[in-house]
Amino acid sequence: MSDLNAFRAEVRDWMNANLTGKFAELKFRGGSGEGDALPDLRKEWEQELARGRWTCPGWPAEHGGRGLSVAEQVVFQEEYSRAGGPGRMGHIGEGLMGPTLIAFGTEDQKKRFLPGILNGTEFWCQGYSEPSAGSDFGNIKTRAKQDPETGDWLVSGQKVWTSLAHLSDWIFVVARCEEGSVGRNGLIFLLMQLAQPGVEIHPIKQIGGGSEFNSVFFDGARAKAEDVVGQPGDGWRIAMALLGFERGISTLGQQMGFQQELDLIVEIAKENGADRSPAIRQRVARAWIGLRAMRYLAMRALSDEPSTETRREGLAYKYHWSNWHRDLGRLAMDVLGMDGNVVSEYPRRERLQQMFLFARADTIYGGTNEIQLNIIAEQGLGMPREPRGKL
Amino acid sequence: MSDLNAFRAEVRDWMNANLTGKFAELKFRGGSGEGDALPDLRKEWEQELARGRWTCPGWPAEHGGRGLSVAEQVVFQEEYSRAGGPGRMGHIGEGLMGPTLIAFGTEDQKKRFLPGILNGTEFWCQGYSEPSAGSDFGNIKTRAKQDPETGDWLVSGQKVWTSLAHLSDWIFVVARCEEGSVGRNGLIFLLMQLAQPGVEIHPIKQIGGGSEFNSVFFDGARAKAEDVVGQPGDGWRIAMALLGFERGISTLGQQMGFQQELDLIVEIAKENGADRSPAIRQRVARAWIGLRAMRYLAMRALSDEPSTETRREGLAYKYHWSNWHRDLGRLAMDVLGMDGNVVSEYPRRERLQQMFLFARADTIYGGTNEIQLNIIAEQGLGMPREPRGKL
Amino acid sequence: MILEFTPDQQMIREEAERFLREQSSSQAIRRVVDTGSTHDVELWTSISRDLGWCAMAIPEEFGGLGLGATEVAILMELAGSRLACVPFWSTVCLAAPLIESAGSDEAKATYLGAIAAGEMAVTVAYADLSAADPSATVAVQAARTPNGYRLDGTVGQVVDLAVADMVIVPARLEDGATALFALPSSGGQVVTSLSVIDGTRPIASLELPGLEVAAECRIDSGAVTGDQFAKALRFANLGLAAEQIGAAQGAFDMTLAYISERVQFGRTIASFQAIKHRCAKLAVDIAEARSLVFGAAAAMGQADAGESALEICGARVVASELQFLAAEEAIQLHGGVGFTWEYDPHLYFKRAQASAALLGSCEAHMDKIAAAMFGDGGRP
Amino acid sequence: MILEFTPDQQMIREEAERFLREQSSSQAIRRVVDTGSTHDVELWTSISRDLGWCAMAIPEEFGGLGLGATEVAILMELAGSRLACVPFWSTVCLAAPLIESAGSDEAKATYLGAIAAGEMAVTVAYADLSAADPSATVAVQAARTPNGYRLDGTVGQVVDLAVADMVIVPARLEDGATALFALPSSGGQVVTSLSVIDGTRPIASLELPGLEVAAECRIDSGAVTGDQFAKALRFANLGLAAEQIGAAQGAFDMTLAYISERVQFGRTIASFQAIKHRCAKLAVDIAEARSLVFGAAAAMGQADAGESALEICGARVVASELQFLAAEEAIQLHGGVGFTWEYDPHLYFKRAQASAALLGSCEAHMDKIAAAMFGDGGRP
Repeated sequence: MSDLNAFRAEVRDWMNANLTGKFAELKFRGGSGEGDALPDLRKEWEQELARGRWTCPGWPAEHGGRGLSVAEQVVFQEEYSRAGGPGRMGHIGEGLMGPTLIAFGTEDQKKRFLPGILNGTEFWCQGYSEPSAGSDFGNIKTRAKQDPETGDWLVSGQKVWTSLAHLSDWIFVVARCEEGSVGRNGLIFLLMQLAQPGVEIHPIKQIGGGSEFNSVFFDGARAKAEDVVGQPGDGWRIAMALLGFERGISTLGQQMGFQQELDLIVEIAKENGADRSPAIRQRVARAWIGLRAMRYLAMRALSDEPSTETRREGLAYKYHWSNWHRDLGRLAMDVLGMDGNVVSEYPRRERLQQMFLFARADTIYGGTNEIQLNIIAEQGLGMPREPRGKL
Repeated sequence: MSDLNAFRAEVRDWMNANLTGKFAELKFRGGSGEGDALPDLRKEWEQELARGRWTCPGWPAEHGGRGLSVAEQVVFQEEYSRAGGPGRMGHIGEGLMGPTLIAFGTEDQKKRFLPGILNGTEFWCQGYSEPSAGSDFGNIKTRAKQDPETGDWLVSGQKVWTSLAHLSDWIFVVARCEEGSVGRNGLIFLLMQLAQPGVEIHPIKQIGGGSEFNSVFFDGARAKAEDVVGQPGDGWRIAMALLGFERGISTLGQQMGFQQELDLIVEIAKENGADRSPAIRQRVARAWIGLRAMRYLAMRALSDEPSTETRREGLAYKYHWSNWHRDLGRLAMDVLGMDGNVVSEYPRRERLQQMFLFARADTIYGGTNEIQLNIIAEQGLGMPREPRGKL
Repeated sequence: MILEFTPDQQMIREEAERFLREQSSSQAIRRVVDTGSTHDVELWTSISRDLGWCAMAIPEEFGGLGLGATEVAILMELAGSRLACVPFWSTVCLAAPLIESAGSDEAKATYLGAIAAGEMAVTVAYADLSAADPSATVAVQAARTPNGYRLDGTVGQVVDLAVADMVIVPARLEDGATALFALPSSGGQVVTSLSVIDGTRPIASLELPGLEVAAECRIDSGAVTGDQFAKALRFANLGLAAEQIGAAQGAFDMTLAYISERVQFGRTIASFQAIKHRCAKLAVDIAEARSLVFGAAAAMGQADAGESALEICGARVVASELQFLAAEEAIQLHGGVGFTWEYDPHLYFKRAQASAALLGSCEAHMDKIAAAMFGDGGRP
Repeated sequence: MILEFTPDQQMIREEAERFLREQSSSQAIRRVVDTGSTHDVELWTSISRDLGWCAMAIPEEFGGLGLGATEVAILMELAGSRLACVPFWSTVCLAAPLIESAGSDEAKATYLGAIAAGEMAVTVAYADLSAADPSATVAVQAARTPNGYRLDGTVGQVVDLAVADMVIVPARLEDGATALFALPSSGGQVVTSLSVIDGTRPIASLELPGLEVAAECRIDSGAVTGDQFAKALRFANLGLAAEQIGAAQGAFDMTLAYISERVQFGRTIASFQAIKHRCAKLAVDIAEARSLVFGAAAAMGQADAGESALEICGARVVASELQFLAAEEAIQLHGGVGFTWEYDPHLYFKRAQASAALLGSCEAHMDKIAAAMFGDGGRP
């Protein structure tokens, strides 16, 4: 425990010492709904983090990480968020791409890609969803065709809901490499440079006005022969494994942000008199309860040897936090009352307004509510699977 | 309007003059959850109603009714309930069997059965549900086999959830008369005397301790050849038409009862201090809103030429009232607090406790919530039908 | 006893629906929202001048059609369903009833006539339009001058102010009485348009820095009573509730259409039972809310004012909750595209939150109902 | 940081589960409920004497095992899941913590020892067990007599009173201080069993019509403080919350089993997506509530008392709501048989309503949390 406290102090001190000067502007910025805010400065910040060896701290030491324990990683996330550390531009590389390469990549791939992630100089994005395969991952239509001369793969199709594609250097793409294959078979997992002919990125304007997501169009774009992860045809397995690397540690940092939002709501309610409303008070209390439960839920899910029960509970986590956060957005606006509708430069209000709007995406991206409930029912409770239709 | 007012006064006067003496004991009794209370006296009361020509007032005059308009029938229901008129033993005969015979019965059937209903001397119950066909009406397994000598039908099988079978004289039964038929085909609609060999009635003890419902077992019980309504094989059509005769007029009387329950809750909250709780106050207000909406919803549904919209709204009625009432039960108990758990002879408390328990059945009998939502989605909104399984 | 539209009402409804479907399309709304305009000029001209909708509930003696709350609720519902960007609610439900209830005979003749003729959009600068009783506080002070009055004060948010041809300002006189002043848009007041999340209804602030106005600007019949405000506000609430259920229906229709087409896992989304049940529950809520709105509209003239006021409170509660839920489900059931700017759910969603904040929260309306039921004047 | 059961805790859990599955069957519950008995005598003997469950959280110096809140919560959860008809909660969560917190050294040695040894069921006669703070009012007056005290007063509802070997009565002394009196079941008090809807937990009224008791009956260490009551009540609330989530899980398991078997329209009920989603939502609620209960249990010793108290308030809120919802869904998803006496859902349902009424409503608990968050001591 005391070691953890010392570590906590180390993180806090570093953040206090470094999130200053030109970086002070980044405090509490770049969160959900404004993931595209201040991109250049946030990339610089990633390099600052790298200098402090705070990128990829959970990676094994032999790959350049600190090999932190789960508990230490949680502490890092909490202190990072508490200090107002900005939304991480390097999140996909650090949390998803890196661990996947460490597990499945070739030595050459590790050597070429891990340093850029560690140094905060190369940024990754994710090419999974497609227009006709929103929640239906087996329905991927993007095709990869091997160029018989070079062995490279030529990719055509469209990916959608790609976070920060316009600010990234590389994308990993799941595509269909075997003609006529369906569902989980015949997929390939490719690493592709974005700055090349045949790739077009169209930002998607969101409910709150920002454009964090993009459509990425491929028209004969090229992935090098040596940039396949795993074997052609093995893409499903790699893609699923990648998603599994999200162990939910970052959620404890996310919860710090939620706590700050809730504190802000309480503060504003005290100022504008909304705290005199018994209904608002009960909703604020309920939000606190939900957040506290979320914390313990996450802590139970981090167990190294989860029981059937904690595994089942773990499936509930995404549904719980996303709906909690969505409701928090409404509470914030109800506390603001008519003022909530007015856009102003008043930063506390603006943060809550953006949260209200963008939290609507929380229950959709990364598996909609409906998909989550299917998963909980089928995998968690063992209820019958939903039949696939034949339209 | 003034005619309606005069009529209202007439009903009120009659109720005040007649729900007295030995009948005074019946006030507010025999409602849902205690449909089996005081049966003998309630049968006498039916005959008293008949003497006042208040049984079957909506039937055409040529069949012994008063031919009241919809508006007049609503007034009658309202005043009957307001005066505390007891749960009607003759409801099934008056509301369902009679109209069905008037529409589809032979002259002989009308002559034999309508007078007993009108006079309050013969009581009917309903044999639709079966153990393996709770909400799945097409899955009826009770069989009727024609006796080649007499032309009578010999019935075997089991009906369940038959209200007041143990207090009734006759039952109408939907049975399968064509061997090998499935679904809606091959059904027959039969009228059967309950007091005969081969019929056994087993009361079902309910959540609140009463036994309003029964299982009825048939083992070669006999329906006379002349007691088929419609043609053999035509049972589905008759059965559906019968359900259609419930025009929802009685619901406005039912709402009077709901209002009395809500009034009781308000009264008790004022006495025990629950009215100081903001949450209770909000819930009481919400109950009032729901009841007021229910009233207008019913009044819109009574339109003679319903539009697509009011037809769609009409489908919502059962779901709305039953869930409203179920919630009212919980509100009543929350207002009672710990006292709600204690069974006492205190009649106001007991009424609310019984309501709390029996209202659990409201969202199940007469089409569960789930069936109602399917109907609203499919018939009201035109959404795709739920596929039938093949287990 | 039976509650149904008359053939005339049915006809008004069908024609208005057809008209709005064509004229207040998604493109039309976006022309207003994406450019930050105050309203759809063409649509407003059609509604007010050509179709005479503003004349509907104005008494015949002032050039109106003398119809009632039901007809206005019908139009408000349809305007809501298309998020029509016009100052219809403020003119017909907020301002006209106040003039009718508290205006002098001259004011009625002049302004109700102009409204009925479709010549004027009017709004009211209540001090706090988010309050259950916006007339309870007054933000503007009126001091008598030799030629009229001097008005002093600021109102933070006035709906449709930037598009209105005239604003009615409740102001406190030195003797504590409340008067109404009618200021034309050229009257010298300072109007500052605010940037709002719900771009379908413009809001502006109003500053009256010691504005001198002529005595004729005062339009009340001599100090406005609480009852006069209350009567006008009942109408405003009813109209808003009707608009809200309309917006809910609009969002729902859009959603039903989308999920009937969109295929996932080889099936339309509409074929999933969990989705069907959620839609069915929304249909139940719509049935409940619409019944209450039109029931309250029908009873408005007949029932006693207290009872009617409570019904309208109830209508606001169910309408506000329904509108939010319908918009929330619209986003959710549209999936990924549901939170994009390109698709329409966000327009309905933003409108839902903004509308719920007007004229009293659900809690405030339920407090009023509870106070009446418990007969104790409010939370003890 | 990571919250998981230790291997010992896991073992306690598995063994208790196995034991209760066999010993607290539906038949066993019905033997109590249908005959109006106070408890399952055999089960209580096994639990208290053979298995030593009552010793779990009693300090080792008094003959207990010196384990903590987590172990008790584990057992309460399981007891709840089988609706075990035993005075376990009253003895271990209501009475023992009060003795430990406020009892004299002698009382602790005597009574905690007896409880740990499984020799005694004990309950507490709080004046109003439905209050968020049941110690705030005291229904019994204690007057000093030459040989001890005279107790006067009535407590309307005391849980497990008719089965307890001893009842602890908080009473007000003439000087305003609160004392605790321990009365053996043969002590002369009038105990009247009440007929209750939830037949799984007996309730009786307690009358003390000027009962003379010896000085030794007083067991507090000299006037009980609010903090001592509060500490004991935190434990009672935590135990109750654990029992409630257990009962929710029990109702849910029963329901899942039923709908996996029951066929309608040629499919199991469990195959309908709307049903699946409702079950999944219940699973989310269970995950949330269980995490909070066991998180609060783990934090109980460590976090500061105020923070811990709020977490326990929160646990009661989610547990009460969850228990009711799970029982409500059990009835609904059982369909027609769901509201019969023969099937078990009604037992869980009645227990849910009765448990929610103990030790503070959800609203009261949320009020406490809000007061702390707003730092204003409660609703202004």
